[in-house]
Amino acid sequence: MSDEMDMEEGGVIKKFMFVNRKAPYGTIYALEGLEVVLISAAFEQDVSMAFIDDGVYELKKGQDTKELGQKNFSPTYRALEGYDIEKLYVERESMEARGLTEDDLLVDVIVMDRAELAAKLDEQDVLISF
Amino acid sequence: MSDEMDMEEGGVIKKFMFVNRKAPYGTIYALEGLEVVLISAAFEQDVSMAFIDDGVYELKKGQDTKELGQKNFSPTYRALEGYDIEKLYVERESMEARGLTEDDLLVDVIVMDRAELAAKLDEQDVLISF
Amino acid sequence: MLHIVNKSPYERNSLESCLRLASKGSAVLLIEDGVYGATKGGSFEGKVLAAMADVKVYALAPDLSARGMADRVLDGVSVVDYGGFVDLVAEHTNCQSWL
Amino acid sequence: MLHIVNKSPYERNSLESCLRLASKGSAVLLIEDGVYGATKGGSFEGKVLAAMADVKVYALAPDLSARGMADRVLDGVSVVDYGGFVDLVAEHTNCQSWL
Amino acid sequence: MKIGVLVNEGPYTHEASDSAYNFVKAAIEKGHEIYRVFFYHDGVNNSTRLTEPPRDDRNIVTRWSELAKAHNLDMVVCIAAAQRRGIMDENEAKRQGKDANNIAEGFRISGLGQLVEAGIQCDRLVTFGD
Amino acid sequence: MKIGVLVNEGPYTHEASDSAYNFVKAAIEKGHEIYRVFFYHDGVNNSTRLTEPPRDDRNIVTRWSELAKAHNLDMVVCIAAAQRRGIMDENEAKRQGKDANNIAEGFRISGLGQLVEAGIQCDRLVTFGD
Repeated sequence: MSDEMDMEEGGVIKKFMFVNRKAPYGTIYALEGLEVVLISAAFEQDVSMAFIDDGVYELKKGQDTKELGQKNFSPTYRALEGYDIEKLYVERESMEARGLTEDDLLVDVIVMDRAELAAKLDEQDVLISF
Repeated sequence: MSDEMDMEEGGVIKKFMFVNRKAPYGTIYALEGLEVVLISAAFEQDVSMAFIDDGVYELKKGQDTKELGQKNFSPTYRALEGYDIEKLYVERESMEARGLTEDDLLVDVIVMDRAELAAKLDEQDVLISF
Repeated sequence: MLHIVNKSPYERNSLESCLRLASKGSAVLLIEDGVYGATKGGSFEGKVLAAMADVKVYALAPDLSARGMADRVLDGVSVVDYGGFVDLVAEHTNCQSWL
Repeated sequence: MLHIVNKSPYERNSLESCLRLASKGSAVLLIEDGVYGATKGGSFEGKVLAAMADVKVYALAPDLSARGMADRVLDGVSVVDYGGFVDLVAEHTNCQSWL
Repeated sequence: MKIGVLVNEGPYTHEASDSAYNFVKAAIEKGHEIYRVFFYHDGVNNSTRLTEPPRDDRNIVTRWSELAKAHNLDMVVCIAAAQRRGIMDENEAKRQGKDANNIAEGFRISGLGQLVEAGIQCDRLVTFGD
Repeated sequence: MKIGVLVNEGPYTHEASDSAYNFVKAAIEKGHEIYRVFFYHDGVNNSTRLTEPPRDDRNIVTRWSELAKAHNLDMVVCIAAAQRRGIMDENEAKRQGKDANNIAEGFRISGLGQLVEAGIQCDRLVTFGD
């Protein structure tokens, strides 16, 4: 990946993609994954997130964890824009297999079919998967 | 399940089934599951094991963990007979979906189709799943 | 018998295996990520609807709400809280968690 | 790109998702319980064989041996050791683990 | 009714410990007796007093300790699983030559036999895991 | 080549830590530089010195410590993940008012930024998890 780096202000800018494939609350990966994404914003890299498989459930509107007793971290996805993390790619096939549409998601996303998303994965320098 | 208990020598004898659904080595569940099974032998209960889904891989002949650096615990399944644990039920559908036959297994088992095994599950007092 | 499934049917094979091995008249309780199996519109819906001819399906309310899925539960699925979970355990002579 | 899959295709959806999203010319390395995806005779075999028209499939030898599956690797799958794993990482510009 | 509970995963990473806690609380409220909560596999990691979760999140370990105190719960941590994962009480630490221990209040370390015994004594055994 | 490694699961329960260890050893033998091994999620549980596995099994924690010593590896444990799971060094224990610490030799606790920085600095980042 070192061949494809851009340089700016003397620093390296790499394409980081955080790949989310797990549903929220059943495991901690979605939450702790978000923590890495937020930290990455401080490094001025070219950051994107992909939501594949059950990862699309992370973005479902209307999450209410009061009865469960865990913290509802879904509002954080809406805060990502403030960190200049705006490239949220959702795989169309994953969304449709779960009966979800863009209207079900709590934040604006870029919906891509599998071929488009596959191309996006290919062009990354660093992929971190949760 | 208290309705169905047998009594013998003043003690309770319950039907315990240990349900194995995980492949060996990728996770510790098969190994630590076996540890419970061995301990259970000391309690003189009516113990059986079921191998369903990737659990059937636990019984595959020819396991060799030298290069991997983990302990090969597959000989333990052969030692179960010495603990009077002889009811090892394997689901035929799980075995066949993985391209395995009884000849591939390192110990004698009772192969059952899904309906027979479902009936066996139903008659247990205690089911512990790994 | 009570079967408990805690994984999404889109991620793992546990609900499928449970339905394959649940006898007629059994109860299946979906908890944690398992509750996605009780929801409408996904590609697993047909399998659950077909299974409901033979087994009674329950889903845990706090897990549905946490995931924003409380309003899209399949018709015929009974939604229970933790107290209902306890009652299901008590009512059935044995239970199996499909881990 | 190198895709790494560590779960059995019979238990989880990760190999299926990987194959769906791997571009033509990618490499797919099967490790840990993922090596079952590289073996003959199972119901997933057809999907892997079909995928091998577009991607190159590798499987990790120590994980195959541990599971007693070293002698039933699909034709066309390349078996590598940990050194080969390192080489695959080095040869491809990026890698993704399908956890 | 006499109920036993088996917890197979650690705190935070999987929902298992949350589900078990909520189940145990509800069972007590319904008037059932919780005969024992047994922690196996990574479940032993619920018993370390060294956790310090974020202030806006639940404290899973102390929540178990408090529930045990309030209702005189028997919370047993499997010794073999605990040794593999670094859970020690004062006695075990001494016996193993360790310079520290980390077990939290309300948990006791004991053998796997306590799980089988719970299966025998209880009317129901409910497992929570991955 | 400069390689970073991310370990997301604890010792014994998942093979991730074994795979990462074997990969790191092979990479060093091939002449690559391991820039950093970062432990996240349950991966932080690899760093407790309180484990005491059976004598006939590998000791995952000390194996990492020894590899780090022999090759001057930078092994970083995520502080936020460590706090959730009860991994403490002397400083952290003092800061949090804990009466014990459990970190093993060769590991240091630091922030998530160290993971992102490894992604920037390394030619490759390889993730091992569940």
